[in-house]
Amino acid sequence: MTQVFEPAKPIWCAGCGDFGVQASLQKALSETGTNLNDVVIVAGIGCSGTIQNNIPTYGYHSLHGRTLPSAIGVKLANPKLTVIAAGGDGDGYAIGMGHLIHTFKRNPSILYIIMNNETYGLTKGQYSPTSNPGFEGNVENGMDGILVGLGVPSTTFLARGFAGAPAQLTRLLTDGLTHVQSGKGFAFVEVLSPCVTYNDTYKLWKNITYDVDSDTNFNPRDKIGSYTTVINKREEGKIPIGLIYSADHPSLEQVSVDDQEKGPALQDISLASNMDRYEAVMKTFLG
Amino acid sequence: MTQVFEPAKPIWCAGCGDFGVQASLQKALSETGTNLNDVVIVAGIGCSGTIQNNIPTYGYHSLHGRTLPSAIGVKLANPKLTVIAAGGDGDGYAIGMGHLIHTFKRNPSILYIIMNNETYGLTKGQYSPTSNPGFEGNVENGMDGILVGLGVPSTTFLARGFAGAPAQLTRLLTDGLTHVQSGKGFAFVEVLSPCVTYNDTYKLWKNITYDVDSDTNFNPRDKIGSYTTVINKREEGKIPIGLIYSADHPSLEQVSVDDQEKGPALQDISLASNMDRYEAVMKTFLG
Amino acid sequence: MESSRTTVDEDICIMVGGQGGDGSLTVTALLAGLFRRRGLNVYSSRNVLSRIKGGHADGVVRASRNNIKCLGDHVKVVVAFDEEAVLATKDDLDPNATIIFDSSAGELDPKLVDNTVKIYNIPFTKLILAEIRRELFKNSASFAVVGRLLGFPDEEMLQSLNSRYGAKAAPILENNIRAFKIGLEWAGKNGLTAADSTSPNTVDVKQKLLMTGNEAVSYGLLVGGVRFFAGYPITPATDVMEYLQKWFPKFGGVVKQAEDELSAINMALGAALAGARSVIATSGPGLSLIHEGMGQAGAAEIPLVIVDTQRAGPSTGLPTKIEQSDLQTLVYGGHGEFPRFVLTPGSVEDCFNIGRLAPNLAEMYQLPVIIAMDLGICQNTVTIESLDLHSGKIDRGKRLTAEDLAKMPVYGRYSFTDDGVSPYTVPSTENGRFLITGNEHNEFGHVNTDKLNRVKMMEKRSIKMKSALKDLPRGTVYGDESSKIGFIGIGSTYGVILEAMGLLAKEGVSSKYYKPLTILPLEDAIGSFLDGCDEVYVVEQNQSGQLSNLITLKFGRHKQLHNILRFDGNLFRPREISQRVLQIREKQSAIVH
Amino acid sequence: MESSRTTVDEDICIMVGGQGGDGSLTVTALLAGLFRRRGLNVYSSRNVLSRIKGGHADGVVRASRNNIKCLGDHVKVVVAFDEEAVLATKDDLDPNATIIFDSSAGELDPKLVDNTVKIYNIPFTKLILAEIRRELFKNSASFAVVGRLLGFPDEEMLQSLNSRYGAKAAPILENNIRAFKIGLEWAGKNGLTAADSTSPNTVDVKQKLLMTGNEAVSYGLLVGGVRFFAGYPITPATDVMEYLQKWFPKFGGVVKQAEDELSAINMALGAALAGARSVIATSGPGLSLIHEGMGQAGAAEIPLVIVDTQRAGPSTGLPTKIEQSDLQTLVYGGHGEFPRFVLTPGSVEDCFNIGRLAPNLAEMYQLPVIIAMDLGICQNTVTIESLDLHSGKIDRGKRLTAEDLAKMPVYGRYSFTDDGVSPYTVPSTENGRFLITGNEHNEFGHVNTDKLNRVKMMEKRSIKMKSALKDLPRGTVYGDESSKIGFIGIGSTYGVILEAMGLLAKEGVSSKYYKPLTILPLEDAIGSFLDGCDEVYVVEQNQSGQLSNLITLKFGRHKQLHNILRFDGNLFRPREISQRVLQIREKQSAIVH
Ligand SMILES: Cc1ncc(C[n+]2csc(CCOP(=O)(O)OP(=O)(O)O)c2C)c(N)n1
Ligand SMILES: Cc1ncc(C[n+]2csc(CCOP(=O)(O)OP(=O)(O)O)c2C)c(N)n1
Ligand code: SF4
Ligand code: SF4
Ligand SMILES: [Mg+2]
Ligand SMILES: [Mg+2]
Repeated sequence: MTQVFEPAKPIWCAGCGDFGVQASLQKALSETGTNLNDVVIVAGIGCSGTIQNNIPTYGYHSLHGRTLPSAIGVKLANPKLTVIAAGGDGDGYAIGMGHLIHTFKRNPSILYIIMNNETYGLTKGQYSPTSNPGFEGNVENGMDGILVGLGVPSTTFLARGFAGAPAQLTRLLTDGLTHVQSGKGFAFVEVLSPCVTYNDTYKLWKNITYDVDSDTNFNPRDKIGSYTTVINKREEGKIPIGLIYSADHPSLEQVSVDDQEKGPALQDISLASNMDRYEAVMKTFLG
Repeated sequence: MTQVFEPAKPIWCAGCGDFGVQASLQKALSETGTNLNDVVIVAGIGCSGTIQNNIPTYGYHSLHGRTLPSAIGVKLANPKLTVIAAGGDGDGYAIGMGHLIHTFKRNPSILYIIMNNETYGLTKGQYSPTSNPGFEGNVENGMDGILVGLGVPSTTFLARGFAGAPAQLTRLLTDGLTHVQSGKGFAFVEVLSPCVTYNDTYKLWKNITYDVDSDTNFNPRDKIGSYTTVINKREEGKIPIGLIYSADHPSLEQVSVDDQEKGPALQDISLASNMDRYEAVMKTFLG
Repeated sequence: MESSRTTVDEDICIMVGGQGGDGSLTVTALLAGLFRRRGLNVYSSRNVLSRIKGGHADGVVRASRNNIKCLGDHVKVVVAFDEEAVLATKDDLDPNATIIFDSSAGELDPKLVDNTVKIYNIPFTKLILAEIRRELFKNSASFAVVGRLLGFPDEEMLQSLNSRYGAKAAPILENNIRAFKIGLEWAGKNGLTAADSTSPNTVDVKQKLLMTGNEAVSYGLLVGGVRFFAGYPITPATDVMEYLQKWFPKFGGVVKQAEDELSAINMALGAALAGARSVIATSGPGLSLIHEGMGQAGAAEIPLVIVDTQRAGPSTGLPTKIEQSDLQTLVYGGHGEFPRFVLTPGSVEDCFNIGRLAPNLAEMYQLPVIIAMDLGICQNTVTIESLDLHSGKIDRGKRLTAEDLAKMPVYGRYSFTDDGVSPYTVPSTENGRFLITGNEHNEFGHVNTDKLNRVKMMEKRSIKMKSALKDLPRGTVYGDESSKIGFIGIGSTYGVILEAMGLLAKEGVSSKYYKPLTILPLEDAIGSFLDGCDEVYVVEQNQSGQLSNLITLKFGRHKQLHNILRFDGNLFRPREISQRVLQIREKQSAIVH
Repeated sequence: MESSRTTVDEDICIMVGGQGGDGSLTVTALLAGLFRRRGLNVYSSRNVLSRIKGGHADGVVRASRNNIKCLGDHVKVVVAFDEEAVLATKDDLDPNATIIFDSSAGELDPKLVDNTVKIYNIPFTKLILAEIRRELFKNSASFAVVGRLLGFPDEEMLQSLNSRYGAKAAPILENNIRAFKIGLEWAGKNGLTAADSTSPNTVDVKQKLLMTGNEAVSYGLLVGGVRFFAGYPITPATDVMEYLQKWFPKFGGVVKQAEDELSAINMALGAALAGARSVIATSGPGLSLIHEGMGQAGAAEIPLVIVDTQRAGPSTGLPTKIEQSDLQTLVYGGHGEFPRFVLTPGSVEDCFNIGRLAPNLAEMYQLPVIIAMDLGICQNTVTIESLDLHSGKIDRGKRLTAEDLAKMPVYGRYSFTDDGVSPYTVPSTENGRFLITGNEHNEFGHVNTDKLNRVKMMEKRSIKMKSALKDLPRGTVYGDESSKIGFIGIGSTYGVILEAMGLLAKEGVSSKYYKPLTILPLEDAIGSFLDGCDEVYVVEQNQSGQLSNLITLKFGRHKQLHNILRFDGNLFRPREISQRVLQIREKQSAIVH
């Protein structure tokens, strides 16, 4: 068998939450029986943005903040691929924020894993959009990716996991993969993934996470209920984890790709098989 | 008196909603008794982005989509200015979306008027982020700027006006101006401003707007209530107008500018008055 | 009055102008169609402001039995909806021109133009408002008058209106026809009688294609196998998005309007590495935003075609005006050093050919291929003969199938090769997994900072610029090859230079012209062309002589290189160029003698 | 064993290396402090990967009584926490070097290095784990050993530890001191006894400043009156943000960390037009993103200082490695044509001076002023004499007050003037209202497309490049002015070239060196320098010879211009340059004779 790249040893600091994310993702891939030759992981730039190097799938290290547009390009070119986007909170919530909202809006069947450590790890610990006021001189309120998702009408899957709760995380990623593999749209999974070097929040998060999955009164299909829970828990100083919202909406690839059998990447572009149609187009210029 | 630029004649098509926006804004400026020498209008690129040419204040025609960062720069440099950002739905919700969310998050005391015509007017009528599916080949669900604002925890003022309801619009803009002039933070006012040339929605909007201001059960200080109303009205095919949400949160300039009396633009930067402190800094390099 | 009737046998140029929204461009388009259907060559351009309604706007159409490729120097017929339109064209007016003036607000002051100019005062707006109530139909009335003046039979004009408005809502067609008839009536009143419909000009001629450069490049891209486009509206690039959007549904392609240019280029990079031939098109501000993505294509070796439809900068600049002022940023722009090709079509046929070739080049060499157009070539309409669809081929470069892989012991996405080009796979290929990255990397795509590897990777990428020389498009020499007077120019200066050379020839000055098609890597043929010239005129639509800078850096300073530059946002005119040359030559000879 | 003890009188270079997180850089910083306090000149650099922990990382510190400005050629002492660190410095090792090796995992294989190299095997990790449980304190143990080796009295070393960790939590200081004492003990075991604390080297000397280029440029900006900074973290520009953030609270300034570089540059534009001196700092990918904003500053005439801390590209590239490969994009990047200055500090003093001057230039000429640094000059630490704060001045250019305005009949933000610079106001100025725009505009800032106005505005903006000549920083000639052998180089090549010239002088080759400070508009003095040279060596940290291209375009091809290029991400070494020169000269003379 052809030797292809060997998965790398992670470059993360010992104890980094991203190890947990990688382990759960690999489990989820195997639980869903996904053929790794059909998977493309599109990663951002950041500590988190090196995860694709460690997993034997197709991997693309995109530009900082451009993880989602890159992943959308892959998905639209070949909707049969399992496309996973992965990056940090800086990558996704700062420079990538515009794309994130538009991805919620478009609802492409892509699993997006945002490893939130409330800091910029790779550039050495500056505050990020999710940082609390006071952290490294931050004066702004932290933002909440799930809440942002609830602010866009066509969102279909919003979950939050915690690197310190691996079983749930694996389940959420498995559900996310199932969501995208069945063409249901964008699966957004934020993972609380502590940066032990610049912002070690393991203990804090253990204490303040609130698991909606084990709240029997909680219904993730009730949008207003989800919003209410998120807002109220935030006010109590808690961070909800679990499957927070799910809904149905046509996926981007469904409404954009005319030939559902063969996306643009699989089209026969030989002159011979297209000549008739090319000639027909030329005729339109005869006026 | 020195002759400065003459306000221009608007370049808009006859009947364009933007005429109404301009008229209401001018009224609001006069109702708040604002000194026009203390006002900077930062406009985007688009039909809407020419409004500053027509009003005798300081005016800055920024880059497409960069209206808000530019306005934040102005405000942080000199918090005493009344800063008004104005642009289109393409400018604010497409290319400018990342900045919009971060502006909600930062809460600078800036009035932002987004003239939403659900199309890109100046580039001749392509679909925009607020367009309905089907419009000019759009396949995506339209988004809602107010809902986006409700997805960010530190939002303080969310309103929507309609160019076809000028009295209310003037009131909302006056309230927005008051909000920013009293340093309360970011006042977001989306105006439904029909593009008569590419997307004439006057009649439609007359029919489907729902005025929360005249709904005595509606409380704009109840976040979950606002969210519920917006979601439910959208499902009924209605667009809520009026003051949809208001709250308190420290403003960006308040938490960022150390010298509240004189922002960075007003500092005395002469060598003489700073020499002692410069020398103190130099000493830190002596180790 | 018959005296001022023109026949279509002449080389004739008509300008229709008024306020934006007056429908001037529709009249020129209708006329272009009529001329074309008679087998004439047509060149047509528009001049609008960056606003939707109001402000001066005009269209110009020129028709000739000659193979014209530019506007020429003189306007023979003017249809003016206001005085501003007359003033706008005053300088270019032929002394024997005819002006059809909308006299609703008063007759045209005859002193504004030479007294040899013939003026028809017809109150189009008033007439149409009175009869149809909506002013906008006045252009169809004016069309009737100018059509009669040009000698088109009424029937033929009516047919064009039918084919233009037939698909629209019935009242639109009806009102246009009503307006047209009002126009005919007033033409008659002014002595412009109907032409004979069996006029010799209506003989059956081979139909020509009427195309803009934007249409041609889009069509070339389609035929070149592009199946993914992402973009964000911007003048004058939006057309490309709109044409592909029209065609792709039949070809399994996808056009995605993105939220901005950053998203667009990254979507295209994603689609490209998934195996779809991908293109983006942008201009000015959008171009500046995609520099990072361009570098990513270069560093990560992702095939991508970028169409830059240059417009007048800097910044938001003059969005509806022509310029060729992005050349240096296309060549040098973006941090760090990475390979890329910059191609410069000059004719509409070039646009097609280069549009078709670029996706091959991108995949063969795995880098960004930039097609540098300019607003003139993008938007101006030209008649061309049929395009040869069969001469092209699809070459996907070193793309590996699962079968190819099965024979390979090792596959690394960035393996070192003599030509710098590594074999590549696309996702879903069994056992063809890759790591693609814009960080420096080793042969497998793992991030790597080793010094030796770094140097080898930089050299691998840059050597592609040499490997590709055999495949890059080459320019053409026009004119008198034995002459020692040479022109160099790209894009829409092409047609103007050719015509200027004709004017110079009339003055006894023979010249030649090299139209390069590849400015990065700059064609070696330019060097030989320079060597064969005693004097060289580099004609450019910019302020700093960007093309001439590229030439000088590579080939050294030519003993007599002159820049002929224009940067006021308007196309050169042939006489402007020929006169500049004559002036420069006169000055030189004054110095020499 | 005493034989291998070094005294600080020598020119000595020490490398401390291991895995990222081992604390190597702390040891070099401590040593730099010790040397500096003895009045020595210090130059120090670091070599890290783009990851937080793990992977090879090292720091190098060189100290000398001479005025060194680079790393030099040879490492005399190595502290290695693993074998990789030894291998990393192997090529630069002095034959009589000493290696202090962490032998926790086994002693160093002596065959790895020349047998003239002295090796101390000390199991730092083991010792520290056994005693303190947390490995990270091992660096303080190694500090004790290397300090003893270098002849620093224990007391002096202890003092540095105190001042470094004194402000931290008590256990941190305590553990470092415990580790240090363990180190001392093992130093003793290896025969390295404590030095005499009254050693002659400890005499009172004039304290020097120890600064990186990033510190110096930031400090210059502060003194230059900058009071607004917006940025987005990126290596190696982040420092600038962090220094200003530290200082601004005392000066009424604001630092805003933005959500991306697009936001940052536009915030800075907004603050600048509101009247605050504004700066952004970025690198690589961020630079590519700000091209649009740069053009806006040029077109709309907004004063803005941009610091580009060049790192190795293209794309994400090698984020922690040096390169000078943005020069051409700084000069030509961005669509359309607009004026800008590009300044290139070579020494830490230059960084301060240019940082202080740039805000003046930006306001005097109302355009983007770019300070082009490189990762070497940004991050490397150098001792310098005190900076003269009094020699600068604040010049706000043609800024109008309400009183000035009262005397003017008309105020247009873009009024035409001889030098292209219009008087300007800032908001809140009574009756000073402006319209500022990046669209083409008339004198009042109203959007305008008139041809003549367009040409005048383009010329107005470009003439500023000439008007500024009198105010732009000028370079310096170093070395033997009468020599016909010349060097040209910017940024961190400065110190290396100076030292290479010394090496050449020893070989009997005298030379001179021009260090330009302004590469756009390119200094005329470069032309005269070239004229005075028979051979010129342009030394650059890039692949394509970007500076040399700029020089060649402006001054024509020099008969003998040689590029000495390095693009593997590492700093030049002096001997590398001197040897390249000797080789080239040999080859040339082989040809000539
Ligand atoms: C355009 C651009 N700006 C800045 C950077 C520098 N940069 C690299 S990683 C990073 C942020 C990392 O933070 P995050 O995305 O949260 O990832 P983490 O390292 O925390 O996993 C930044 C700002 C870059 N690579 N590109
Ligand atoms: C970076 C960039 N991309 C694209 C454009 C072209 N452009 C000008 S205006 C505009 C959109 C206008 O739409 P909107 O913001 O909704 O304003 P409107 O004209 O509808 O008021 C676009 C895409 C530009 N100027 N800059
Ligand atoms: S710095 Fe933080 S985010 Fe990065 S690898 Fe280390 S622990 Fe993880
Ligand atoms: S095109 Fe539309 S948005 Fe623009 S001015 Fe006309 S009506 Fe208004
Ligand atoms: Mg992070
Ligand atoms: Mg709009």
